[in-house]
Amino acid sequence: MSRIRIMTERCKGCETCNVACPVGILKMSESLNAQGYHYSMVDDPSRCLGCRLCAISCPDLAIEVFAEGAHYRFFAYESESR
Amino acid sequence: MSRIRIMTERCKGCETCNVACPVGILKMSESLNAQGYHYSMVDDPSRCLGCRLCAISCPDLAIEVFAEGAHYRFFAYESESR
Amino acid sequence: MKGNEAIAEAAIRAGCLHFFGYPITPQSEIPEYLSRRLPELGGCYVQSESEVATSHMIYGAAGVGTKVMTSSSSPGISLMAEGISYLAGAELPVVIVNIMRAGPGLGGILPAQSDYAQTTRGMAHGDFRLIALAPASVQEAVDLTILAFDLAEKYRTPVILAGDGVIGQMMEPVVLPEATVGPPLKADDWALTGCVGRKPRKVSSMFLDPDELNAHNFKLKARFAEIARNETRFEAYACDEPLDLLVTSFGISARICRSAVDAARSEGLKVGLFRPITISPFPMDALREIIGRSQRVLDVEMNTGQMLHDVEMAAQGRCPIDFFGRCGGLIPSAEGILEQIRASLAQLPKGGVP
Amino acid sequence: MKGNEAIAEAAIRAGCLHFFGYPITPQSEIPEYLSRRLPELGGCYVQSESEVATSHMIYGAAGVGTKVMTSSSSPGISLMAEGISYLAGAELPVVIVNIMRAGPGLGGILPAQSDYAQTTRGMAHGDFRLIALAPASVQEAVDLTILAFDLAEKYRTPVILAGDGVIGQMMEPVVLPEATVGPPLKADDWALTGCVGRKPRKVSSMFLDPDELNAHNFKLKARFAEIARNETRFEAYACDEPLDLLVTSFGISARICRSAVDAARSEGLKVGLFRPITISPFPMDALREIIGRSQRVLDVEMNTGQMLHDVEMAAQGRCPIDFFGRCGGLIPSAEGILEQIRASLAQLPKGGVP
Amino acid sequence: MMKPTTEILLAGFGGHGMLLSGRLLAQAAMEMGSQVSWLPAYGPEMRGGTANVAVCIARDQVGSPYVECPHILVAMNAPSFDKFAPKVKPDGLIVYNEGLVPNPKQRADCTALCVNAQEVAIAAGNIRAANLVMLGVLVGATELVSDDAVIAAIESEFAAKARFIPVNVAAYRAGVAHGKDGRCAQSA
Amino acid sequence: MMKPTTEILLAGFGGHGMLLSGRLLAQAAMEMGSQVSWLPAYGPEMRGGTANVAVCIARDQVGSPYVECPHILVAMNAPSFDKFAPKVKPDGLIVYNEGLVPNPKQRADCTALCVNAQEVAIAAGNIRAANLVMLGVLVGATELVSDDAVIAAIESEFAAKARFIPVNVAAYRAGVAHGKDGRCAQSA
Amino acid sequence: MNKVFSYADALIRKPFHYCPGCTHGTIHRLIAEVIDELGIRERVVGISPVGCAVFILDYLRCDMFQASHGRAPAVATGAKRCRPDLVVFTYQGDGDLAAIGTSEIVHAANRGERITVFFVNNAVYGMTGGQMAPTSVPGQRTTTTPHGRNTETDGYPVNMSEMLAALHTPAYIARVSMHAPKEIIAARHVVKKAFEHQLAGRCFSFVEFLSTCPTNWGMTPVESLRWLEKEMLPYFPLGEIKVPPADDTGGRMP
Amino acid sequence: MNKVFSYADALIRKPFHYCPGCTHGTIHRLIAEVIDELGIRERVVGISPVGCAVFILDYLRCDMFQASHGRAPAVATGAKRCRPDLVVFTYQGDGDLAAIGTSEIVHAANRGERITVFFVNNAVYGMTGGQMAPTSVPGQRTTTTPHGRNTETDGYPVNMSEMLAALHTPAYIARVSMHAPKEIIAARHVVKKAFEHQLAGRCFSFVEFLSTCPTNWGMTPVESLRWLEKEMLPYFPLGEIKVPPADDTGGRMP
Ligand SMILES: Cc1ncc(C[n+]2csc(CCOP(=O)(O)OP(=O)(O)O)c2C)c(N)n1
Ligand SMILES: Cc1ncc(C[n+]2csc(CCOP(=O)(O)OP(=O)(O)O)c2C)c(N)n1
Ligand code: SF4
Ligand code: SF4
Ligand code: SF4
Ligand code: SF4
Ligand code: SF4
Ligand code: SF4
Ligand SMILES: [Mg+2]
Ligand SMILES: [Mg+2]
Repeated sequence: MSRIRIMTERCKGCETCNVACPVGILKMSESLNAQGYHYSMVDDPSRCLGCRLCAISCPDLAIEVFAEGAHYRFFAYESESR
Repeated sequence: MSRIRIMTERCKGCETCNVACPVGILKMSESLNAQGYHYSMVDDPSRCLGCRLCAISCPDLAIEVFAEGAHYRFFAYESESR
Repeated sequence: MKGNEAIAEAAIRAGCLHFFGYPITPQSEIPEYLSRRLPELGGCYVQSESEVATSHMIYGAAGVGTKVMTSSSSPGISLMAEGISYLAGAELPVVIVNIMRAGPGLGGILPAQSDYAQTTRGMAHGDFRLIALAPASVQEAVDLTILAFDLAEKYRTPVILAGDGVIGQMMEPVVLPEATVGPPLKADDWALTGCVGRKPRKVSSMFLDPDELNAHNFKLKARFAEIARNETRFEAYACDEPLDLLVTSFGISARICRSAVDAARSEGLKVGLFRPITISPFPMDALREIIGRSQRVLDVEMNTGQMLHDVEMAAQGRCPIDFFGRCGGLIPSAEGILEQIRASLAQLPKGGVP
Repeated sequence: MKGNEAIAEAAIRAGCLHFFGYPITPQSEIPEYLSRRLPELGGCYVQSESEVATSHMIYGAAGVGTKVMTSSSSPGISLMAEGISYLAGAELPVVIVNIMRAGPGLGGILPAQSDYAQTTRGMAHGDFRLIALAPASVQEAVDLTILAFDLAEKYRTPVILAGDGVIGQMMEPVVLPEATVGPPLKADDWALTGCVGRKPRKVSSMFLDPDELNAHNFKLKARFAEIARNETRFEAYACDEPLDLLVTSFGISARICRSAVDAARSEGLKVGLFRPITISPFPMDALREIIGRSQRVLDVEMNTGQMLHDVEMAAQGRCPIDFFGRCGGLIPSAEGILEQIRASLAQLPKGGVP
Repeated sequence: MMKPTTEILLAGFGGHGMLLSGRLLAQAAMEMGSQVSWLPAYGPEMRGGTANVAVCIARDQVGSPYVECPHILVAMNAPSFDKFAPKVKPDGLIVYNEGLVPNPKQRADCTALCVNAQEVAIAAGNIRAANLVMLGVLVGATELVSDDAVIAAIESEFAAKARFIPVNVAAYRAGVAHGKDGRCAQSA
Repeated sequence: MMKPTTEILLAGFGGHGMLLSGRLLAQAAMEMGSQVSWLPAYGPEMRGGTANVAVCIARDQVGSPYVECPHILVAMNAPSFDKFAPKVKPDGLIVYNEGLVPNPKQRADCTALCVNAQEVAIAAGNIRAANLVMLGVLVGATELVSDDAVIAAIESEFAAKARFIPVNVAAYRAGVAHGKDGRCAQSA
Repeated sequence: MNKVFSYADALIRKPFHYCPGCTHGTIHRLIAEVIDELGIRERVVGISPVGCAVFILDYLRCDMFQASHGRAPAVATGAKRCRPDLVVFTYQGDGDLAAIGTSEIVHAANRGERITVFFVNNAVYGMTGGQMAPTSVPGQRTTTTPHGRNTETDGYPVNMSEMLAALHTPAYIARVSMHAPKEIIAARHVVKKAFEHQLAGRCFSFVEFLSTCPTNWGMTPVESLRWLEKEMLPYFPLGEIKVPPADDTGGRMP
Repeated sequence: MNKVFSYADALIRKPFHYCPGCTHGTIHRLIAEVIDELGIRERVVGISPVGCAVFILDYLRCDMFQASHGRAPAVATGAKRCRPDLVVFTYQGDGDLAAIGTSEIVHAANRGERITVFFVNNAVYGMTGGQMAPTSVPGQRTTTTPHGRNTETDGYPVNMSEMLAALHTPAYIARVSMHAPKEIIAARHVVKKAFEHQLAGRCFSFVEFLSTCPTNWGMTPVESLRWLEKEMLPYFPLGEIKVPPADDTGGRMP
C-alpha cells in the first residue's frame, strides 16, 4: 500500500505530475488554490504504486510519497546507502 | 643560375636562414651591422639553388632571391596564377 | 509610446540602422524593438555575447563609418568602461543609452540615477570626458536621442543618453521627426572603408610617443571645453526672480520636482527649479548665476547625492544646500519633495516662508 | 627595492597570501614576485584569464574570509569596474593596486595619473565611494599597502592603492615591517566558511526590496563619511605661514613638486605644497583652510586636470587656481614646475615675487 | 472629478492584466486629446507578486508620472487594496473587486465602488477579462474617457487576436454598467 | 661634486645593460648610507630603442626621482649622447663611450670623460661587460661610492651566476682606472 | 507508512517563486538531495548566477554567494583556492554561462579548478524576458528573434559541454535533461558523481541540464517538456561526454 | 635575372621592431603576400591586437584598427556587419585570443561572423615580458611560473583550434607552424584558403600559427625553432581541423 500527499498550496498547476504518473491516477482540480492555480489531485488513490515518479517530476516540491513497510523500489533514486 | 641578396641592414642575425638553406651556403658575419648584429652572408654563391627557402624563412624580409630565365620551382609557394 | 521604444524609434529616425547590445532590464524593449525593425530596414541587430563585446562591436561599426548605438543599464555600462575609453581615445562617434537602475553591484532592477558620477566624471581610465544627456520625459528622450547622434558626429565623441527605469518603462505620447530614416554618418575623411584610391588609415587610441599622447589628451580637453561652450543645455523653471529656495535635480526626478515646485508656488512660496539637460558638460555658470540670487538650495536625486557635488561646486559655499535622496528603486513623490521644500524653507533665517 | 616588488612584499607582511591577477605593464613585477613567493608561503598565486575574472576571483576569495589583493594598470582597472561595484555592494575587504599608465584607450605604457577621477568618483555604477591611497615614494607605497589592508578590514570596503608607473618602476631603499607574514583577515562574523554549527550566510549585493537597498546605500554613504572623519590623510609641506602660492599635487608628481618647492623657498619665495595621501576621501577641509591663507594655487598633475576639480571645490572661488599638467607619459620636471611656480607668482597683483 | 492632472493607480497580481487596463485607459485619454503618462512598477519575477501601474491624465503637461497618492485607485485583490487604499487622496475614489477583497478597510473620506469582477467577467464570457470589468467600472463611474475611445483602444490592442475583442468589449460594458450604477457605493 | 642630491642619468640601447649599471651604483650608494632612487625609462619594445635610468643619490631624502637635467650623464652610444648631453646641468660631468659616440658635440661648460668601453671590456674578458666599464669610469672620476661597495653589489647581483663575477669586476676596475686617469678629459 | 519521498534538508521550506512548470525547481531539489546524501551541507559554498536562478540563494540551506552575471566560475576559483576544504559549486543559466561568462567557464575548466558547475540550459534568457540565448535552437522564436533564430546571422546553438570536453584538463562533463522522470533520475546520479569527483580531489566537474522555460517559450509546462525533447535533444545529445580515465587516482588526468 | 622572391606590396618597407628571430615577422609577410595575391588590399580592414603584434598597424598597407586586448573579434563583427563588402581579419596573440578574449572569439565563431582570424600562439605573453599564457606547455618556465607550468595548479595548455572546432557553426579551422620552411610554405596556402572562404561568403575562418618568442623563451632564435617543434607540436598538432563540407556553396554549413 502506498499513497501520496499533494501539498495543495505549493502546487502551481503545471500538470507535470499528471503526465509522469505511470498509472494515470492524477488529475487537476476544478477549483483554485490560494495562489490562483488549479492543483493536482489523486483520482484513484488505491491504484497508487508508490513509484515516486510524480514527486520526482514535481518542480515545486508539492508531493510527498508514503509506502507501507519495506517498500519495493522500482528504480534507484537515492543511493541505497542512505 | 640563381642568387640571393641579403639586405644586411635589415638582418637581425637570427640565423634562421642559415639553418633553412638546404645546401648550407649561408653563414654569419664576423662584423656587426649598424643595428649591432652579426648579419647573414652567402659563403659560396655559386652553389645557390634559388630555392627561396632562406627568404621564406627570414622573419625580417632581409633576403631577396633572383633567378635566371624560367626558374625551376621546387615547390609551390605563391599561386601559379600570379 | 513606451520610453524604450521611443528611444529605439528615434535612433532610426536619426539614421541609426545598426545596433549591438546585450539584454538587461529595464531597457530590453530597445533591443527587442530594434531586432524587429532594423533587419526590415536593411540594417542589422546583433545580440552580443556581453557588454564588454558590445562596446567593441560599436567601436568596429563606428570605425567603418556607421551610425551606431547600443543600450544597456548600469552593470552593463560598467562592463563597457574599457571600451568607452577606447572609443573616446580613438574619437569615435557612438551613442550609448544607459537606462539606469539601482546599484551598486547587482542591486535591484528598479529605476535609479545612481550612475551620475560614473557618467559625468570617471567612466573609465584615462583623460577624457563625455557628453551626457538626461531626459525628463519620453518626448525629451526622443529629442535627446536625435541630438545625441548629432553631437557624436559633430564632435567625434561617444555620447551617453542617461535615462532611468522610469523613462524607459513609462508610456507617453510623443512626436517623432518626419523622416523615417535619417542620414548616414559623415565620416568620409577618417573612416576605414578600404583604401581605394587613398592612403591607408588607422583607427587607434595608441600613442606610444608621450609628446603625442600629451597633445592628444590636451586636444580632447580643448574639445570638451568647446562642447561646454556650445552645447550646454538646461531648464531653469520659475527662476526669473530672486528665490527663497532653488531646487536642483536632473532627469525624471526633476520632472517630479517640477510638480512639487508648482505646488509650492501655488502656495505662494518663492521656489524655482534648475535642471541640467546636459549633465556633462554641466551648466556650471548658469547654475552659479541662479544660486547667486537664491537663499538656499535643495538638491533632489534618486541616489545618495552625486550631482550634489556639482551643485556644491556651483554654489562655492555661497548658500546652504540641502539634499533629499531616495534610491535603491524608491522614487521620491511630489508630495515628499514638497514636504522637503517646506522643511528647507523653514531653515531660512528670515522671511521666505509665508 | 623596486616599487612593485616592495608593494608585493608589503602585502605579504600585511598577511596577504592570496593574489589573483592578469599581467599588464607597468605592474608586472607584482604578480611575478608573488608567483614566486606565495606558493612558498602556503598561499596561492592565480593568473586569471582577464581583469574581469580577477575582480570576481577576489570577490570569491574575500567572501570566504581571505586577505586578498590584485594589481593592474589603467585599462585593466576599467575592466574591473563591474566587479568593484559588486565588491563595494557586498562590503568585501580587498586591496586593488592600480599602477596607472597613460590613457585613454590603449594610450601608452608610460606613467601617468590619469585615473584620478575614475578612482575617486566614478569607478562604476551605483552609489558607492572607495578609499584610495596615493603614495609618493616606495617607502610610502609599502606603508600605504599595509594601511590599505587595515582599512579594508576595518571598514569592509575595497581599497585602491593608486600608484603610477614611476612608483612601480623606481627603486629606493625601504624599511619593511618585522613580521614576515601578517595576521589573517578577521571575518568570523560574516565570511562564508561552511555553515558548521551556525546559520547559513550569504555574500550578496542584491537587494530587491527598494527600501532595503535605499537603506543599504545610505549606510554605505554614512560609512564613507565616517572614513572621511577618521582616516583622511595629507601632507602639508611648508604650509605653516601665509603663502603667496600653494602648490597642490598627489602621488609622484607631488614628490617632484616638493623639489621645486624647496628650490623656490631657497629663492625666498613663499610657496607651500599640499599633498592628499587619501585622494579619496579627499582632505577637503584641510586644503580649504590652507587655501584660505594662500594668494594663489598651482595644481600640478600628470593628467589634464582631474584633482583640479577637488581643489576648485576646496577653493570655492576664493583664489585663482593655475594648472600645470603633463600627461601621456611625460613627467613634469622639478625645473619645469619651478618655472611654473614663478609664472604663477608673477600673476599676483602685488608682492609675492621678490 | 477632473483635476488639472488626474492620477490613477491600477493594482493587482502579475497575471491580472491591470497593466493592460491602464494602457487602454491611457490610450483612450490620449485619443481624446489629453496628455497622459503610463508608468508600470515592475518586479524581478516573471510571474506572481503585485503589479501596478500609474496612469496620469492631464489637460496640459503631466507633471510627475510617479504616483504615490492617487486620486483614484483600482484594486483587483486584497494585497493591492491593503497597500494602496490608505494612500488615496482625500475625496478620492476606490474601485475594488469584492470577489478578491473580502474585508475591505473602508476610508471614511473616499468614495468606494465595488464589483465582483471575476463573476461579471465569467458572465461576459471569460474569467480573464476581469481587468476589463474593473476598467469599465472606473470609466462608468468617472466618465474620464468616452466608451468609444476605450473600445477603439481595445480593438487596436487585440487587432492581431480579433476573436478576443467581443468578450473584452462585453466585459468592459458590463463594468461600465456597474460603474454608472454606483453599486455598493458609499460616500464619505 | 657632491650636491645635496646628485642626479645621474645612464643611457644606452636596450641591450647595453645601463639599467644594471645604474642599479649597482644605487645599491652601492645605499650600502654606504645614502638615500637613493633608481628610475628606469622603459619602452614598449622588448629589444632595441634607447633605455635609460635615472639614479639620484642624496644625503637625506631624494626629492624628485625623475631627472630631466642631470648632474652626470653616462652615455653608451651616440643617440643617448645626442639626446641627453645638451640637458646636463652646467658644471656637470659627461662620461661617454668613444667607441659608439664618434662625433661628440662637446659642451663648453661641462667636464667630459671618454673611454672605448667595448675595447676595454674585451680586454677585461667579455665585450658584454662594457656597461661595467662605464660605471667604473664614473666612480673612478667622482668617487661617489667606494669600490668595495660596488664590488659587493656586483657580487650580490651575480650571486646565482658566480662565474660572471670576475669579468665584471675586472671590467669595473679597468673603468675605474680610466676614470681616475681622467683620460680625454676636457674641462670647461 | 514511511515517507519514501520528501523534502531534502538542504532545501529551505519556502515556495519557489519560479513560474509553474519551470524545472529550475527540480534541479534545485536534485542538488539539495545529493548534498544531503553526501552529508556535505556544512562544507558547501554555492554560487548563484544572475538569471532566474539568482534566487537559489534563498532556497539552499548552505553558505551562498551571489555572483555577477557570468562570473560565478571566477568567484568559485577565488573561494576554492583560498579554502580548498570547502565544496564549491556554481549554478548558472545559459545566458550566464554560455554568453557573458564564456571566458570564465572555459578558463576555470582549463585551469582545472576543483569545483562543480551546474549549467541550466533552457535555450533562452529567462529572467530578462525571453531574448535569444547562445543555446537557442534554429528557428526558435524569442523576443529578439521575432522570426526565429536565423543560423545565417546568429549561427547554431553553442554546445558548451562538447566545447569544454575538447579541452584536455577537465575531469567530468555530462549532459542530462529534465523532460521526463527517467531523465531526472539519471540526472540525480550524475549530480552525485560530479560532487564525488570534487570530493575525490579531481578537477572540474560539469553538468549541463536541459531545462524548460514555459513562460518565455510561450507554452504550457507539459508542452514545454515535449518541446525540449523534440527540439533541443537533437542539438544537445545526452550522456557523459568526458570522464576521468579508469585508473585515475584523484589528481589531474595524465 | 628575375626577382623570384621579394617584398609584398601590402607590406610597408619599414624594418620590423620585433626581436631577432621572432616569427611574427614571417606571419605578417605571409598575410601581406596573400592579400597581394588575391588583389584585395583595398578591400581589407585588419584589426591589430594588444600584444607584440599591435605594431602590425604600422606594417600593413591597408586600413587598420587597433583593438583593445582580446576584443578584436568584436571589433571585426562590428565592422563586417556594417560593411559586408570589406574583407575583415584579426591578428591576435595567445594572451589576447586565448585568455582575455576567449568570449569574443568563441562567439564570433559561433555566430559565424564572416571574418578571418589569425591566431599567433607563441605559448607566452610576449609584450608584457614573458608571463605564462593559457597555451604555455607543461613545465614551461615563464616569469609567473618560475618552476615551470604546473598542470596541478595551472591545467594543460588550452587548444583553441580544437575547442572552436567543437562548435557547429565555424567553416574553417587549421593549425600551422613557423618552425621550418616547409611548414611556412604550408601556412601560406592555409592563409590563402582562409581568406578565400571569406571571399566566398563562408562564415568564420581561423588559422592558428605556432610561433616563436626567443626573447621570452630565453633561447636563440634557432633553438626556439627546435623547441617549438619538440615541445609545442605534441600539444598542438598541425593540420586542417575543420573544413566546410565538399558540397558547401558559400552559406552556412547545414
Ligand atoms: C552585466 C549584466 N548584463 C546583463 C544583465 C541582465 N540579465 C539578468 S539575467 C540575464 C540572463 C538570464 O538568462 P540565463 O542566464 O539563461 O538564465 P535564466 O533566467 O534563463 O535561467 C541577463 C542578461 C545583468 N544583470 N548584468
Ligand atoms: C586590458 C588589458 N590587460 C592587459 C594588458 C597588458 N598586455 C599587453 S599585451 C599582453 C599580452 C600579450 O601576449 P600575447 O597576446 O600572447 O601576444 P604576444 O606579445 O605574445 O605576441 C598583455 C597582457 C592590456 N594592454 N590591456
Ligand atoms: S507514486 Fe507513482 S503511481 Fe503513485 S501517484 Fe505518484 S506517480 Fe502515480
Ligand atoms: S507537478 Fe507539482 S506543481 Fe505541478 S501540478 Fe503536479 S503537484 Fe502541482
Ligand atoms: S635560395 Fe636556397 S640555396 Fe640559395 S641561399 Fe637561399 S636557401 Fe640557400
Ligand atoms: S633569417 Fe633574415 S634576419 Fe635572420 S639571419 Fe637570415 S637574413 Fe638575417
Ligand atoms: S522565466 Fe523561465 S526560467 Fe525563469 S522562472 Fe519562469 S519559466 Fe523558469
Ligand atoms: S617579445 Fe617575443 S613575441 Fe614579442 S617581438 Fe620579441 S620575440 Fe617576438
Ligand atoms: Mg536561460
Ligand atoms: Mg603570445
